[in-house]
Amino acid sequence: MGYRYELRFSGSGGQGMILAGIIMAEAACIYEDKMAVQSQSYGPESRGGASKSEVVISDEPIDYPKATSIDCMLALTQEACSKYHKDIKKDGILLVDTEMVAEVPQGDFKVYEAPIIESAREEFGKTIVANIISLGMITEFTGVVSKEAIEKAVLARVPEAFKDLNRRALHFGFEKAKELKGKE
Amino acid sequence: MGYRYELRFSGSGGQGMILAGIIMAEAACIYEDKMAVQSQSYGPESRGGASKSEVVISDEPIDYPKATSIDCMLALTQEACSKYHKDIKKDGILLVDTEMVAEVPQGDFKVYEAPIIESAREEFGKTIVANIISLGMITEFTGVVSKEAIEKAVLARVPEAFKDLNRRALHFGFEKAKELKGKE
Amino acid sequence: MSTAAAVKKPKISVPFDYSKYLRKGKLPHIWCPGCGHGIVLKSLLRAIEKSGLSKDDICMVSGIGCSSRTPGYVDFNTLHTLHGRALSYATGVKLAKPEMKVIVVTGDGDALAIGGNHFIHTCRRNIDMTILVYSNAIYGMTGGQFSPTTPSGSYSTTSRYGNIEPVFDCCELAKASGATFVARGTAYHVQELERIILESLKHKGTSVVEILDSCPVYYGRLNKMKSASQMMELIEKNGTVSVKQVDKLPPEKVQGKLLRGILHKEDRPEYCEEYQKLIDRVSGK
Amino acid sequence: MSTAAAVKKPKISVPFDYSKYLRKGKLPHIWCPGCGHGIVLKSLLRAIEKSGLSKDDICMVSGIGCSSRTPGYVDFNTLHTLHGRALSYATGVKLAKPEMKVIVVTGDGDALAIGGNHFIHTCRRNIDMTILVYSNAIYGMTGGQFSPTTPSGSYSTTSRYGNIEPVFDCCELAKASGATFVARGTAYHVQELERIILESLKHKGTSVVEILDSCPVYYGRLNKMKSASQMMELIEKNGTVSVKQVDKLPPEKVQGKLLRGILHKEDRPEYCEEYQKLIDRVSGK
Amino acid sequence: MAEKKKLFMQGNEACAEGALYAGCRFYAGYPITPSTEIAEYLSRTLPRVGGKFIQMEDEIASISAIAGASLAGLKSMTATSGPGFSLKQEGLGYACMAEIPCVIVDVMRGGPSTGYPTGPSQSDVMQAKWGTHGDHPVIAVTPAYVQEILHETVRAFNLSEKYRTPVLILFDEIVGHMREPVMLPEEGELEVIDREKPTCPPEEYLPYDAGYEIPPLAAFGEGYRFHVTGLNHKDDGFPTNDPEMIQEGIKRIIRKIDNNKEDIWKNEEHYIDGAEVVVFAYGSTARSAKYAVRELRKKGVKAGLLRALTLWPFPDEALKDACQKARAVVVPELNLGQIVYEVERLVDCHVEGIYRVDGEPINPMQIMEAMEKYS
Amino acid sequence: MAEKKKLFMQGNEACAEGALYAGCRFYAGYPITPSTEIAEYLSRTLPRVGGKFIQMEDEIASISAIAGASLAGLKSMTATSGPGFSLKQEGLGYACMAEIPCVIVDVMRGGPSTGYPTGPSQSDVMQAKWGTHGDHPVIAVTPAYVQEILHETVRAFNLSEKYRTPVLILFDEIVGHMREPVMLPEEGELEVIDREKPTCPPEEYLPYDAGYEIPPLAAFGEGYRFHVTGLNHKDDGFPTNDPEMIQEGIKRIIRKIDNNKEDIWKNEEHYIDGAEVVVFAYGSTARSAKYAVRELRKKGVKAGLLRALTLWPFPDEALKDACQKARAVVVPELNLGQIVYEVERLVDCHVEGIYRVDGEPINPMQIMEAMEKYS
Amino acid sequence: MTEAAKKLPRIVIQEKLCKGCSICVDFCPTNVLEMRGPVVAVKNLEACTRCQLCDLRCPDFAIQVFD
Amino acid sequence: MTEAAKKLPRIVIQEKLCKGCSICVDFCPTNVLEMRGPVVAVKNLEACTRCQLCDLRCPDFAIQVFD
Ligand SMILES: Cc1ncc(C[n+]2csc(CCOP(=O)(O)OP(=O)(O)O)c2C)c(N)n1
Ligand SMILES: Cc1ncc(C[n+]2csc(CCOP(=O)(O)OP(=O)(O)O)c2C)c(N)n1
Ligand code: SF4
Ligand code: SF4
Ligand code: SF4
Ligand code: SF4
Ligand code: SF4
Ligand code: SF4
Ligand SMILES: [Mg+2]
Ligand SMILES: [Mg+2]
Repeated sequence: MGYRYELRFSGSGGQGMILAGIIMAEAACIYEDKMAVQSQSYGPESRGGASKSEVVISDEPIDYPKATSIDCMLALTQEACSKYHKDIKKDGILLVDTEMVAEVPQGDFKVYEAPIIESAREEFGKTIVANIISLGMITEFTGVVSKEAIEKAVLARVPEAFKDLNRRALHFGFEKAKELKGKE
Repeated sequence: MGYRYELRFSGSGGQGMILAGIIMAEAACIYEDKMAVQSQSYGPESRGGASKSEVVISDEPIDYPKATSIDCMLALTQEACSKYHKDIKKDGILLVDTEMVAEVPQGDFKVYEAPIIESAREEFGKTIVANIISLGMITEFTGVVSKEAIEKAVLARVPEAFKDLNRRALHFGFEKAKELKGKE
Repeated sequence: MSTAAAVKKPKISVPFDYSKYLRKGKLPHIWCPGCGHGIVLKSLLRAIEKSGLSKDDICMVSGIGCSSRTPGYVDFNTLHTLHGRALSYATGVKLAKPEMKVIVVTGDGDALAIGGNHFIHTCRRNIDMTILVYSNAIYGMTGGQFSPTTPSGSYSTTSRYGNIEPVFDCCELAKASGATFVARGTAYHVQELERIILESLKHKGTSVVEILDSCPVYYGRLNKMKSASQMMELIEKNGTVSVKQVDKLPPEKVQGKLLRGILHKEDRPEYCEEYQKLIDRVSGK
Repeated sequence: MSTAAAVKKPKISVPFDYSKYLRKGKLPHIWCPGCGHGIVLKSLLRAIEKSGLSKDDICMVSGIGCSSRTPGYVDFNTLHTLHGRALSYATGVKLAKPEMKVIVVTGDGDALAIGGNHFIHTCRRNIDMTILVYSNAIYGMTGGQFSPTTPSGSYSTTSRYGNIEPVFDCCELAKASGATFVARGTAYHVQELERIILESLKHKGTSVVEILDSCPVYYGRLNKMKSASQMMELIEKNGTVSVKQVDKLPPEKVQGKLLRGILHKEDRPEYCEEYQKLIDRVSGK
Repeated sequence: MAEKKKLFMQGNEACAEGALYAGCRFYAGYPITPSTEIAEYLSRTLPRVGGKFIQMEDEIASISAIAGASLAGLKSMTATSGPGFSLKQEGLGYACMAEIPCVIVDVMRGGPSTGYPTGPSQSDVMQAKWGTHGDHPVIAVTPAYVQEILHETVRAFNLSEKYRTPVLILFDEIVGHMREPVMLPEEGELEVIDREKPTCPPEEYLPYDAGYEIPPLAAFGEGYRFHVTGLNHKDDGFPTNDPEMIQEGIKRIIRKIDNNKEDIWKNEEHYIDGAEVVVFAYGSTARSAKYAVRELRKKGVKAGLLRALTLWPFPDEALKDACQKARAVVVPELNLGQIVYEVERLVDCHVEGIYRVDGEPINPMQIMEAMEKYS
Repeated sequence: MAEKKKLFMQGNEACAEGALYAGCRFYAGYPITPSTEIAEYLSRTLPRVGGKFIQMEDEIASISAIAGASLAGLKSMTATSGPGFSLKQEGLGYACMAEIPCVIVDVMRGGPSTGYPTGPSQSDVMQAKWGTHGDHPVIAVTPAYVQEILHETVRAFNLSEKYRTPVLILFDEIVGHMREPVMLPEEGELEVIDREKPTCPPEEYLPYDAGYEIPPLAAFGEGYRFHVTGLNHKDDGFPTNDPEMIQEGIKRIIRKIDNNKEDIWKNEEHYIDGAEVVVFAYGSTARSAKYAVRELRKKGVKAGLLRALTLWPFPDEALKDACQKARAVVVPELNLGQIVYEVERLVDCHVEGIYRVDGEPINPMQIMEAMEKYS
Repeated sequence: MTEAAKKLPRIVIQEKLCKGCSICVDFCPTNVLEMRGPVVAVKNLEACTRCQLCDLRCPDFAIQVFD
Repeated sequence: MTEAAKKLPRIVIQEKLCKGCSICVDFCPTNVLEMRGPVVAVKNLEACTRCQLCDLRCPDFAIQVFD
């Protein structure tokens, strides 16, 4: 029997959570030979409010597409974090933004805190790359896809002019995650 | 058990067949204490074409409202006559307009021919009273309602200015029918 | 009721042969005695003959109503659709086969009541088609209810005390919506109508022709018109004035009358042509 | 981006207290950063205050769309209906309770696309209500498809190659349909807008106010507008000219611009009043 | 309406009279055969009693207008036929969701599409239940006699007001255009129910208060400034994304009908006790069935009729009861088999449908023949 | 479309790709969540292949336009969601009656009314069958996977062209917005069926020739000047009042589907042989069911799944077969019980529905729990 | 007048199509036609100017005037 | 200027409501405001003319200027 790996990217509309999910899934199913499904859910407003994007990765066809027992979750806002962390499984990973998530939930899972949005702003001058930094960190933490695959997936999804920026953001994520893991 | 008397008034749209049916039914159920149902059928054009109006009279509540075994039928056009005479029952009555119905169907029923429309035109200057003349004749032939009842019903349905004309037409019908019966 | 206009030198010496355009065995049509719809149809067929259009290239589309029964009688590609939706079906036909001439025949109820939205949007897009609105100020088919063109004060089976609703000016509405050819004719002025329809057929873009005709059976009877001819005389003849004459007439002769003739004509890009340009651009043709 | 108009002597010295008209606990509203709908709402509330209307007597009706979410925030009798149908619901409310002031808030898509038929017929009847069309040239709620007011050539999620459709002039359409008060304002000219809305509320009959505002998130982004303010500047400020000034300006300054202000006003019998007369007449009152 | 009077009336006219009796004071509609006489009648009579009649630009506008008028406090109605009924589906769902009392008449004609406008049919009965998207409650009454149309129209208004939901009246062209004697009921003779209005102070008013089975409904303009939406909403009427509230809201509007089936159902039974062959019928077809059953009984056949006057919610219990001893149940319909699906689902005995879509009525002979097979 | 390529696509996009593959060259629509991406995708891609995309003023205009375009010879499609689907009902009936091939997609969202626009649902499945007035044929396909949406869209076009009737594609928001890897089929890889055109001389052409099961359909503008109407018509397309012709005409359009069920049906079975508890599912819910059945089998429960890819005509035979040995059949639906009625009608074993209308998917646990009760 | 010698026009009425609306009668400029019972008939052929107006305005394709 | 002595206006910003659209900043005639991170802030209160335009154009009911 195969494995089933579940990721959830959460934040607020406009933070690129859906794109993050798509890139992760593409890394798995286009640039590696895995199966992947990405799904999402958002309020009728489609603006603001908590938004989430889920990716299930497996080596077998995936039937149930939603995350119920999450291996790794990202939360870029407090609201999203509080609303969505409950499904993280035992020994799963929760990655939160230090700046945005003040109340970090406790549980049977590992928590990493990092100033993702701040880094995006300070290091790259664009808060929007927070999602790419996150992808780098998650790849490093989980190894669910290879770094080559995620890099290809990122580059395939961003316009020419922003390729370099995003590559750097991704690698920045790899490094940050290594640091954090190192600290343990 | 009660009786069931079925009448069918047929002609073309505009000849007042529906009104004739209504008046006959009202004579039975408003001016006498019978039960009556009037129904009709016409093409989607609602203009021209064969049109029919049916009346069922009984001393009991009437469930099936359509005529299937006709006691008395009027036909003011050839088309209507040919199309609708088939349901006349044995010993029923068929009254046709001499001018309009050239091919008079034969069957187990009694046929009366009368120049109804011509009389309407010649005697009353209005072809539209053909339906009232017919009502007079049918009342005389069938006795299904009293002459008093049919007269009241006719008068209640026509505007003040035409009351006299229609009363005359009705009585003309009574007389014509008597003549025809006499000839037998 | 003879008129000055009518005694003008006759233009036609042999009768027009309508049978070329009529489907065999369909006459008599369903329209009531004196109904204007038949008169309009004849003007249309004469205009088509003059236009030189081939029968195979014409698609006639209608909605539901007495007027909308027209397509059943004529030997074109014909489409009798849903009440109010003729223009949407026609839009599909035209976009799919832009080389076809699409003619929509519709009633005042069909085009302006239930179909009002498709009417204004078709005009806005300026998609090439000729829209003939048979405007008899009544819902004929359903037995005489008032329509958006029934004059205020008039009687109908749903305005027994006199209509309190104001009317649409179909031509103004067409123009404000974007139609690039807008005209009005009547079933009384049959030869003028033929000319107007011919012009509308030649126009590229959305052309709207409002045609005043009459429903003697409902509108006529309910409004105490003695005959079809009297209706035509009162409404179509006396109720209108030609745009060509309007400037020459004293105001009191124009007051309250509807204009006849071509009321608006402009050149604007036609929808199907614009779409073709788009295809050429993006398909790399 | 400071403007001459803006430095005029301030008219307001204490801020307006909107809370009187807002339902408690509903803010922040769902509109995106920089969305013009909130600006329009504020002008409307100030106009209502000036009108002296009581909250109980106002019924606000909307369809579906971002703009149509307005009723949820305001403390009136509020009715959020179906896409395009606001005016029909409003007609029912108004006829049932003619003493109420009915205000319809609707989007360009809601009023002019799917709701176009009800729009023209409401105008025709001249039923007393104020119709505010929040015209942002896009379907905001569904994520940026072009609408009947999206300029030709503009980009949207369904016109990625530039829109080939012509636009409606909402005000022309309203007028041709019969509206007796027609005006245009913008979310940039907030005080002028307040005055226009106030006038529209005072008018008896159908009043239509087209309000140019902006959807920075969809229309803005897809059409390379840098910010909400830039959009307002380009479209609402530079794209319009006041009717009061138009005669004084050289033609090149007017060319291609939309007129702001009250564009049409006339007195015609109002529907509910006419209906009441009918009742009085036939009920023997 | 003060004096009792026998009149000879069309079904459609009786429907209009019923509406007036029930207190309907707003009608919006768009003409369509064979329902138009209802509009025509009310266009004359409503203004006489201070009510409003408006001919809208289409059927969608019509159903929207009646919902608006109802929220402003007037009992409201619209009438149509197949094509118009299809167009009204979205508006019908809105009225269900927002719990707006109103009455919608569908005088059924031959379909599908434009079909046979002057021909009778019963082919919209499943559409009445499923025509709009989403799960929603449905009440539909199916009178068969002209006098009954009047009474059932009053009942339809009562149900609508009581359960705060749209109620459908379905009959076919035959009954709509048929004329029979009608006794106009005197004032007070028939029960007339008005919607419950809130008594709480406006600040406390919750238009969708889950504490009630059927929350009271204020009228616009009377001091209760509430909000109405077709989005899933909380008990205060404002939209919600909360899964539990969404589900509970939908379930409540369905439950309010489900829990009150006994009150909503209305059936007529003829010779049902111990019937060995049962005919289940509604509308004009049931008239033929009644005739048929009576004739069969004369012949000694143990035939019985269950006639539904409430078709939705479906009379499942009455049907099961009626079929207890039955070898077969015959279902005559002026369609190609619709309600027969419900019957098949519910009974164990043999089910035979009699269908007809040729514009002619199902006559008693057809029914008798079918029933005799199982006698 | 020449080269085989693996793409990561949304369900809605796959639907659009399927349409292009099937030869769809005309799309008319009006935006509505959660179907809009289909329109957006085709607005970009259709003109590139010479096809036409038009955004109409509403849903009614959209379904009308595709019927018009189809009669002029183009394969045509529209897409919508609940409220729009309700509006399209009249036009759908017209296409059934006039036998116009076209494809209508309904990406189901929470209802009734405006409901929950971004929430998934399966509550339009009965509407798909009964939504328009009058008796009419219905074909509806219900894909559950993104790749499958592509394939089923091609199949929908094929069925539509082959049977000269509108075909519905129903899936829900979950599948519509979900992304999965998709292999674009190469040219020739999937069967693509085009409608049969007449070969007879134009004078002899009968567009509704009863001599055929499915009469060939000429395109407007190609020399066959025929007539199309939504009225009951004769085989030459012209209206008729003849009872026999009316009835025969309606029966024929229903028969052409009924007689070809075997060809139209498509089901997927998992562990059905000898299953003691069966789950009958369609659409996204079937994905959970598949997961559940697999897990149950691991636990030794004799569970089986019957998944319908054609929901209408209803797979009655497959269902009866699947339930031969079953003690119970479980029917999970994102509604309050719709298809379960069909199941109850057809099977003798116990039927249990699992319903959910809160905007959340039915998860495998819910299904497993229900099924385990009968194991 | 020498015109008297001229050939008279031929007015063809299809009685099966004529619905008796009398439009042709009422608008004939020279009073050539009349209603006879339910259909139209020619009463004064000599007066006919061949103007074709009767044909042009007949809603029923029922009357034609040949030279 | 003697105006210097005058009382300064009070600009109240509800940060919870401000969505950072910067409309008030861009259209303030005297450049009183600026964006600070995701929300607006006052940078030059002295320049404020109390014209209220920031309030009037704020879509979010987030800024008010008191005398
Ligand atoms: C959806 C729908 N609503 C209503 C009708 C009924 N109906 C048929 S024709 C018609 C009005 C026809 O009026 P108009 O278009 O003016 O045509 P006319 O008969 O006057 O030529 C109506 C209301 C219908 N067929 N379909
Ligand atoms: C019948 C129906 N069709 C389509 C939709 C989807 N829809 C919701 S809002 C909207 C357009 C909104 O545009 P507009 O009215 O301009 O408002 P805005 O969001 O731009 O303020 C659409 C198409 C719907 N809800 N109902
Ligand atoms: S009802 Fe009126 S419009 Fe219809 S055919 Fe008769 S006269 Fe003409
Ligand atoms: S999507 Fe556009 S219209 Fe809607 S709230 Fe956002 S900015 Fe405003
Ligand atoms: S051709 Fe002219 S003159 Fe002769 S009958 Fe006809 S209308 Fe009269
Ligand atoms: S106009 Fe035509 S239909 Fe009318 S009377 Fe003359 S010939 Fe007959
Ligand atoms: S009140 Fe005027 S000057 Fe002061 S901050 Fe606001 S916009 Fe600037
Ligand atoms: S205008 Fe309002 S929402 Fe925008 S930045 Fe200023 S205070 Fe914030
Ligand atoms: Mg008309
Ligand atoms: Mg908009």
